[in-house]
Amino acid sequence: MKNKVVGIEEAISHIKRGDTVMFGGFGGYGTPNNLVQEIVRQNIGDLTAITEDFSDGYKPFEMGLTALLSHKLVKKAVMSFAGGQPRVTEQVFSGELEIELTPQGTLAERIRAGGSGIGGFYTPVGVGTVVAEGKETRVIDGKTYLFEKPLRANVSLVKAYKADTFGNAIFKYDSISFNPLVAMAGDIVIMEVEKLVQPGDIPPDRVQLPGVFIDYIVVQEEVAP
Amino acid sequence: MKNKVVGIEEAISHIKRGDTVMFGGFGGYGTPNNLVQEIVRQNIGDLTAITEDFSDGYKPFEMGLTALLSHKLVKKAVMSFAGGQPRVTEQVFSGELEIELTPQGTLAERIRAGGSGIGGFYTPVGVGTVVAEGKETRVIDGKTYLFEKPLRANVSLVKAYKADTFGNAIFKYDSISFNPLVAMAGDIVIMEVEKLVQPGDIPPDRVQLPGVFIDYIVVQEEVAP
Amino acid sequence: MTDVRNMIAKNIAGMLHDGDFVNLGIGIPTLVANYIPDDIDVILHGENGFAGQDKELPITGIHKDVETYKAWLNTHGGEQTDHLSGEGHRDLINAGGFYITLLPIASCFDSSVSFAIARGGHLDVTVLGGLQVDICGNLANWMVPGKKINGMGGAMDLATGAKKVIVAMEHCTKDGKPKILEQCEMPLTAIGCVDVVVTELCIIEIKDRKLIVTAMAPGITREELKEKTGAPLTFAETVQTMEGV
Amino acid sequence: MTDVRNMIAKNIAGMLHDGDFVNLGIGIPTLVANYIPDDIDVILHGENGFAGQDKELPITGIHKDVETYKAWLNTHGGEQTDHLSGEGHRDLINAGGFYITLLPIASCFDSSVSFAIARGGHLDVTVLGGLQVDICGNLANWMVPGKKINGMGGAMDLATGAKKVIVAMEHCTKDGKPKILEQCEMPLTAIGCVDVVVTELCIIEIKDRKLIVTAMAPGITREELKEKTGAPLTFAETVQTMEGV
Repeated sequence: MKNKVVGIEEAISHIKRGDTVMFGGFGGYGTPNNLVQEIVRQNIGDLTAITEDFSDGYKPFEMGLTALLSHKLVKKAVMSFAGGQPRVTEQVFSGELEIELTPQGTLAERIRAGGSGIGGFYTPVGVGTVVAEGKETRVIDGKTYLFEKPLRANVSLVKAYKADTFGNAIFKYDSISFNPLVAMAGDIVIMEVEKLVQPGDIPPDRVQLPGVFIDYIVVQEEVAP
Repeated sequence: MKNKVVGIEEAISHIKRGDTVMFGGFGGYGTPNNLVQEIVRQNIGDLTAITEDFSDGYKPFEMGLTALLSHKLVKKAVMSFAGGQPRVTEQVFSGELEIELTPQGTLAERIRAGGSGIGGFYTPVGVGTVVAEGKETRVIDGKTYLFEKPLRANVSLVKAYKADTFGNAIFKYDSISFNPLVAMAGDIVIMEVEKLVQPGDIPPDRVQLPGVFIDYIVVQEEVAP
Repeated sequence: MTDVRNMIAKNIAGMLHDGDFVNLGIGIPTLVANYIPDDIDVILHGENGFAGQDKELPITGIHKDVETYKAWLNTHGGEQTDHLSGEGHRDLINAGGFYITLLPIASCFDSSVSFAIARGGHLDVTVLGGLQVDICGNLANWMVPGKKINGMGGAMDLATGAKKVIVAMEHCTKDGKPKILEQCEMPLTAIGCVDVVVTELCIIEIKDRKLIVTAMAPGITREELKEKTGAPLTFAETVQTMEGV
Repeated sequence: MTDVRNMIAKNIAGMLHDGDFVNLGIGIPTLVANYIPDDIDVILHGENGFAGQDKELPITGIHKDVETYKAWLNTHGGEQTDHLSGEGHRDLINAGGFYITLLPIASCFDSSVSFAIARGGHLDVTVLGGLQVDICGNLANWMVPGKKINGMGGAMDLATGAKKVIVAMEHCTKDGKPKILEQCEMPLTAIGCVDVVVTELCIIEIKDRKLIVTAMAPGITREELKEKTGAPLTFAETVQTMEGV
């Protein structure tokens, strides 16, 4: 079987200028931070980013996806939370960045739908708010819902704590967040892991993200903020 | 905090005649078989059952949910697979049992929607088949989908391998099947477990079914077919 | 000011019941955790993926520069510390981004399960901050037009899905304008979602387009309350006195 | 008869590629696993919740009575045996209800993930049995009207969602009627889903409402094939010879 474990440079070379890229993690935690740094190094721009957030811009260094904004590599973002990220505000106001704000649970559900062959779904979240603008609403059994569509990406980037060489992965605590969903919704899926183990080391019923979703594995023991 | 661990008789007494009851498991495996036996013992009838199947009727004894049919406790079933279960065929042909056949993945998704506050979703599965009869179809981005609605139950019955007294549970191998989904979609949720442990014995990131969904726990070390 | 926020938090904590599954938003809601009575157990939900927070950890100074932070990350990951440890773990934060510990009954889950919990009615209570609330129970709490872009995060899901929504906010804006109105003017978070508003002046239940005052802070008069509120008030038959800090 | 079924299975196994993620339906499709070439790895999906089946275990006699079965269950659960053991484990079956072993690369998951895999295009190939197939690529394989009630199980999800659908079936019914038709008469499993049909007589690719014969069994003539098929056939430029058992 094809060896999935590759170097970070090769892995990220699968992202093309103009691609839609989806990121796991929340607030920079459980985020594939080393993969993000490599996008910056390879200077791959014009990206559409699907992400919960761009992480915390108040810290005195660039955490999570912040670097993608500093290097102006993102033209559009489908995202949920920008609070505390001054670069989002700056670039939206200057017209450099287009954003589509999506409630966090709706974002999770849209990504899951994209990976699951679901054509769309009805959620009560956002009814009567700006989120509903331009969207179909529908009353089902007396309750009003909003129609939301699936999200997919050319490339999905995820981060796990430990994985075997086939990509079966586990997460520490709540760093799991969007990672298993994002891993289902990309045409190409690249996973950053801290610890690589051999098949059999993670029992089948302990796996939190099945390796069948993973195309490339990058081992990065060092944690990048 | 309320003690969730109760006797089987008390647990099942929460099911009322005429209730909709949802069952975890697949083919009698990962099925709350002891809870099913107790429904029979308490003779709670007129039930609507939501279940993948009624298990294998070819075996020389009653496995899984078969006993519910033998005792004519089910008036309607929303189910996916009846192959090999002669009692389903008998009772449908005699008019004693009404069934709504649902593709297995659609069943899983409908239960998940019911537990997740989703009002309905579009699936490509069933388009152009008898499953589509009476249902809305819709073309989304050039592909045809079918509208499917969520499922919920008055009482959900699930089976786990091991759980702590709060209900945080893990499963052996593929006995997980419908169990975590079913546990999210019932007004009252009763879990049968083989091994009861103390809080802290299952690490938080090892939990496959969070205890927050569970109302009652019944410990049954003996396995019932 | 701190006293005002703590007083609001304490009064909300008094509304919780043993076994409640509760999400506390950022700001005043976070403080509610400090006032949960000793004789009840409340399970705290974090929308980033856990149930059963114990404490927020007072870890400071690790973000002062990238070397300090990396050094901390590399000694607080993997199996080096755990969820019970007061040392913190780099993969265990709450939705506010604070390192936390978890209770023994805790579980972690992915974002689709976490929002199935929020949207699916599994939370008994969510406590959210508020910019404006109106007589229909509409809530605005995520966006001030023209100001920096925040995004709604999980607020819309939580406000829409929880069995009971309690809004924790100061009664008026910093420049003295009422935040409780006939109709919200700021972008909404969710419609008809608010059950109770707790401010430093009163507790208001919202029902059938009525604002029913059920408790008032000591020393506040009904006239004063009416003046500071942008919509008509109804007073419950018995108006309780709010707890002080 | 056995030879016919094995021959179909062997020819399908020859179409698989290294690393393919594959679901094998019940019946002839199950036999495909026996013919996967040694030099490729194929990951077998079970819709009840796993990826990476190794073997179906020949465990017999445990269902003869309830005591025997219970005794077996009580010695083959929990931590008593594992997924690599040829002894079997009571919580590890495939979708056909057979006890199995798993490969070291295996994973287990719940039904929502398993059908996200099936529906979401994550399977490279699904091999399904067939009652009828037509020139539009429609498949009927789950229901014979008036006969016992089967239910579709996972067949509709698998037929709809897999990247490639291969139908494994005998060319004609037991009483000699064609199963490959202009239009299916039996209730459909999915529309336009079939890419390839493999019978004991030929391999047919379905494209743009054409049945293109790409291979034929040794000794079969084109005339014979046309007679046994209920729709017009097109022959590929080079028609290969099917492998025997």
